[in-house]
Amino acid sequence: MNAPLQPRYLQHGLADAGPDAAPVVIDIQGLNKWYGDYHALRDIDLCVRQGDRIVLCGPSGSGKSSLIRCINRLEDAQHGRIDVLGVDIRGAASKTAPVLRDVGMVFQHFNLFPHLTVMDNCILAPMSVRGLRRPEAQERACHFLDKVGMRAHLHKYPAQLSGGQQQRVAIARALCMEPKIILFDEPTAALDPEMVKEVLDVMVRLADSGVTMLCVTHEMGFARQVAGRVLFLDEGCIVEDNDPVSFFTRPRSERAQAFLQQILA
Amino acid sequence: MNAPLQPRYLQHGLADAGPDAAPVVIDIQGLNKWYGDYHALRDIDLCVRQGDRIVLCGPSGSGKSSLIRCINRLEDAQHGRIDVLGVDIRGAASKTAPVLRDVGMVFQHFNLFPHLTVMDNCILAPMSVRGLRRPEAQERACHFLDKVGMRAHLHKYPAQLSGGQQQRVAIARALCMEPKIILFDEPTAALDPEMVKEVLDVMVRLADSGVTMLCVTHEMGFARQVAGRVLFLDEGCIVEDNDPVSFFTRPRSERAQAFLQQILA
Amino acid sequence: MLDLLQLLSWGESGWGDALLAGALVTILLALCCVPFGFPLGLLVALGSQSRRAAARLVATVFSTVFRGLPELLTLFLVYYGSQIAAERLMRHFGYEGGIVINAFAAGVIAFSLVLAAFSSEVWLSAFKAIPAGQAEAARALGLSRWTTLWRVTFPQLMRVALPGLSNNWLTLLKDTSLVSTISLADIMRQTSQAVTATREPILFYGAACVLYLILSAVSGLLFSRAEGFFSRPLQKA
Amino acid sequence: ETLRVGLEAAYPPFSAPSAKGGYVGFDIDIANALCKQMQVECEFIAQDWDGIIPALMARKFDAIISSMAVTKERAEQVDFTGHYYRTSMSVAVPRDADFKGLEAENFKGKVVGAQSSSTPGMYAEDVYGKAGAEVRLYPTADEAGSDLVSGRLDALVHDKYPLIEWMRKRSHDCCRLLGDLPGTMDDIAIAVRKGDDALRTRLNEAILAIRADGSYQRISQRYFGLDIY
Amino acid sequence: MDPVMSLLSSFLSPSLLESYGLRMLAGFWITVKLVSLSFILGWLLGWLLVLGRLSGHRLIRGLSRGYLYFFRGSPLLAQLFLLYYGMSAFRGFWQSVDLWWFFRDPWWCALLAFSLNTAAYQAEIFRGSLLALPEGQREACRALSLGPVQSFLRVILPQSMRIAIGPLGNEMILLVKASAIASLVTVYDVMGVTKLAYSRTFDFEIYLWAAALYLLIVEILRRTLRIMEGRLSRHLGR
Ligand SMILES: Nc1ncnc2c1ncn2[C@@H]1O[C@H](COP(=O)(O)OP(=O)(O)OP(=O)(O)O)[C@@H](O)[C@H]1O
Ligand SMILES: Nc1ncnc2c1ncn2[C@@H]1O[C@H](COP(=O)(O)OP(=O)(O)OP(=O)(O)O)[C@@H](O)[C@H]1O
Ligand SMILES: [Mg+2]
Ligand SMILES: [Mg+2]
Repeated sequence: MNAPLQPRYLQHGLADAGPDAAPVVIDIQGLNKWYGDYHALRDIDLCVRQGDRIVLCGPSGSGKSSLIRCINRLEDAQHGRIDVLGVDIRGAASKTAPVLRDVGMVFQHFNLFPHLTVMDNCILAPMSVRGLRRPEAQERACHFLDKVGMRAHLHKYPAQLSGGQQQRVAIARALCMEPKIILFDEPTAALDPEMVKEVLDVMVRLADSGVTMLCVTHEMGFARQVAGRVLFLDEGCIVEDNDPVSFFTRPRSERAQAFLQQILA
Repeated sequence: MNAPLQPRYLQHGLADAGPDAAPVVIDIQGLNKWYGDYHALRDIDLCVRQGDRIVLCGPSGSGKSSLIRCINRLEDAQHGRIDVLGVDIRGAASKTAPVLRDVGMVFQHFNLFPHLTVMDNCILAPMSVRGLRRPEAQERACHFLDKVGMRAHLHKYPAQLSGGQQQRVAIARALCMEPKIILFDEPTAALDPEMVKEVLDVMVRLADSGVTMLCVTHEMGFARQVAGRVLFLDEGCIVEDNDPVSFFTRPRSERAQAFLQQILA
Repeated sequence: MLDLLQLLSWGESGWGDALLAGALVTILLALCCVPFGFPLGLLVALGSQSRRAAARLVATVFSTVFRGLPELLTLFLVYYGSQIAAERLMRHFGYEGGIVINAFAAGVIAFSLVLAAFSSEVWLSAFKAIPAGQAEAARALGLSRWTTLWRVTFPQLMRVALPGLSNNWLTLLKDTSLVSTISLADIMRQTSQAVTATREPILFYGAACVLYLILSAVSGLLFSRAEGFFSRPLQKA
Repeated sequence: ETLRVGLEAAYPPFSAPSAKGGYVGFDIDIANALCKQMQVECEFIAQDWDGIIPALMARKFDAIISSMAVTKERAEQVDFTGHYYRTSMSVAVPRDADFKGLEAENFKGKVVGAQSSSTPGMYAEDVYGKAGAEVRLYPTADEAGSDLVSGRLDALVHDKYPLIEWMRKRSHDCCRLLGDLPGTMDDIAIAVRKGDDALRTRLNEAILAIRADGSYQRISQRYFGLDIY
Repeated sequence: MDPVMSLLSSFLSPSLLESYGLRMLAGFWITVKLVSLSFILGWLLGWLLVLGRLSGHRLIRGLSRGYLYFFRGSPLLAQLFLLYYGMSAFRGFWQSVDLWWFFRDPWWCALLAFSLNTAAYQAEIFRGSLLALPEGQREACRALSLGPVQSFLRVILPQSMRIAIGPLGNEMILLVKASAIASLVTVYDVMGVTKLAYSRTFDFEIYLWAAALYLLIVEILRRTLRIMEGRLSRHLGR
């Protein structure tokens, strides 16, 4: 897609990379972020290819949310370069807007619009950003709401939903935009195991259709089944970047070993 | 503790019950709750003894949060009786207030006080409700914050914390009141597996010290390890009330079987 | 130009001291209303959220009446009304002769009532901005209603309410000019006196404007300080 | 003994505040002369025009000496002494305006200004307003005057003496007097509370006395160059 | 109608009603026109101002701050006075740019002054209501790539109006009462007419009439706003 990226990709040196590998969609170099004095992200380098399913894990407070929020430009990083779909998103809004349109996000706290019904939450952006007409948008919304099992709650307001239901609406809302890249911040935290499985199915299917996913999650089972690649963060650094099988069986870093030990114990 | 309760207890017929069993602390009979037309809780009967560790699980939207919110009188039930520590909590505020003071709660959405630091969040209630003096309250807060690994963040405001950190503060805040009964609504949803283990340890120790716990959770591993008793809710009914070993190996109800199958698969 | 400045100067031929005296009356009067008006407004706001129908009714009537009545009428009611009532009462006890209600006190009472009525709506709207979860958390912790109000709700309320309250305050500052009708010499009174005496309306109304602007600059500073204080915890980093 | 006198202090040259504090004007001088005659102290209390009668009734002061014209409505609320001067109204128009005369039909479609709550205001409304003029009422004659100058008004109705005074001081180059309005001679008198006959009688006697000893005429000459009684 | 009238006239003198009733109604209409028009204009300008006040551009921020400061800080009476009598000092200029018709007419001047004034107060109310909006809402808009206009109209406005509606009611009531100030420039509203009538009759009763009218307006306003508020709070329906 973008010639100069090729060498960078090779230098990144993933085992299965080849000249016909998928194009790079997210390219982060030397990212540093401070909250006041607190150094939340340290020298993050990350290269994500189209269709990747990446799971971010790590202890609480390690900077996972911060990282994906930087990719979406919800937080401004102080240092480093973030290219999304070939555009430096730290540039002028006029350039980044069309790119960010293709990046969806599911928030840790859902952030549904409380004054809109479930349906309206889902069709608002497709209609006004993608220019869909109401019937099309509604059809699409029904499709995704169905997938997350929320079809029956179309006309409820967020305040009338349980935690898990809200989370599912948030997922559906993000999917309705049909983004090329989708960032999940603990999308299954409020879900019961049954529902987790359904959502997981949705995500697998998404990934198969070429959508790139970055997913922060604490569900290791989820990570094992969905991830194509696992990133382990600790204290603002990516301490391990591995395929899931190796990550769970023989993690390279000591920190990840200790982390996994706790779970498997 | 309360003579007339004895027969009710026997009639409830738990296998290991005897005349010297712990006193009943929560006694729910025929509880029904509607949200508008929606019948959220149907004929709930539940008897909880001091020191019980009860896990509530079930699909999203099954009424778990509603149930524990009713116990805490955050929701008013339309029908039925809820006795907590021997007092009908549907009575006058003057009577129920001292009782409800002994019921702690950790919310699904944390509900920290955004204008107070972590420390102030934790000492507010002990000082003004329990009448502790500042140094005592601070000592206690440090103790519990230490246990959930948040000692280093004493002076931060909630907005400056990650999701998991907020959740841990919420747990510490509830513990600082040293309640006799504590209700958890998905206390580990935002936590990483490492942290889950720590919190779990805290909870086990709490239970050992005689605190009664009701915990809504989707973490089946957690349920397996902590619970003394598992309640499975579906569509507002308690469809299964079992000890964890039997629940996970040979659940009685079909609904629970289907549910567990999804996870174990 | 020079004689214009002379008109604003101190002493015999100038109106400077008169204007400043007027400013003092204005600011004292307005300041005296604050400790009554705002808390009373909060009380009314609490009343209109009360579960008791009677409390709600009283609060609604209070807010409608004192927002609806022209301030001048409220002032007259308090001033002349209380005077006539007091006189009737005294006559009843056989005392003949005039009683003079202190104009300043009457002004403070009347404007406190008005301030309370208007600020109650601001408080009320700020209450709506606080998520239900906060009150639930307070109840779950067993906090008393007073502690909940004072330690949990109020600090969060202030941030949202302050801009509206600053509106109330600035309105009050200027409404107090009505006290000239009960013969208190505030800024506006002194200004119009100066205008009639000198026939320099632009100059003196301009000067009055400047005085008001200075007053509101000072209060604006205080309000933005207060706003900073209450929103500090919510700022990221 | 003091006599508390209420006045508007916004009606030069009859009454206006002075920069020294206190008030100056024809009304004040007359009041002082009356007080001297009655051997009492005069205490002046300024009061907005709108609240001046209620203030009298609420005993803020005992008499209004503020160029108040005697009208039927006012007489229902207060008692008046005999007049202490009489005045008619005049009309001022821009210098270059072509008015044929004072008759109402000349004012059809014109914009006529006057001070509200004043007898000229009532006249403007009752006569010119009914004849099809647009009547605008201003809080004070000063504002009406400046609108006459700026061209928002075609004519200004006001009491004769203040109007002359205003034209002399301000804008004699812009405007001219169209003439006195016939049949508008008003009695200007002192108002006291209803039933306060003792004071009313004393004031009446005092007015006659200062006319008799010539002090009235001196004051009137000083302000207007003629006797306006 | 008749029994109502007779009831009223039993404690309100009919002669007063007869001679000033029509004028009171005309004044009432002026009040309604002035308040509603200036409120709407002020509403629009108020949002522009608050956007300016929160904008990233320093100059724009400074300008809107200055505007708010001036118009909230000085009395409406003075603003109207300066606008009306101040502008007439530049009559020649306004005539040359063909705007004299506007500044010549007291009604337009009053409308302009009222709109400018209420815009400043409304802007501050809007700012308060924006403060109440959780940060997550704005983040969600950005994550969904909603444009600024869409975010504002569909997400921010409906939620902030719910908070703003009470203080906006205040502002509207204040405007109703402040419309009396317009009589300074010969635009006579209810209160202006009342004062006029009072200065002729010295019958305090006329003020009671006006007060009743005001209370009526306020009560109608209050009820309408409650209904609107209910509509805006539907989503909280528990
Ligand atoms: N205010 C409300 N109005 C209408 N329906 C409501 C309201 N609150 C909850 N419900 C409905 O009641 C049901 C039970 O909600 P509850 O929050 O108890 O579920 P839950 O078991 O806690 O689910 P989760 O695991 O997703 O948190 C849900 O179907 C929800 O849609
Ligand atoms: N606004 C802020 N001000 C100061 N510190 C902050 C702020 N936001 C986050 N932090 C700190 O930055 C660190 C990383 O936060 P982040 O939200 O990225 O963690 P996380 O990995 O998502 O954790 P979790 O799994 O608990 O959600 C935390 O230690 C947190 O305390
Ligand atoms: Mg996070
Ligand atoms: Mg729940």
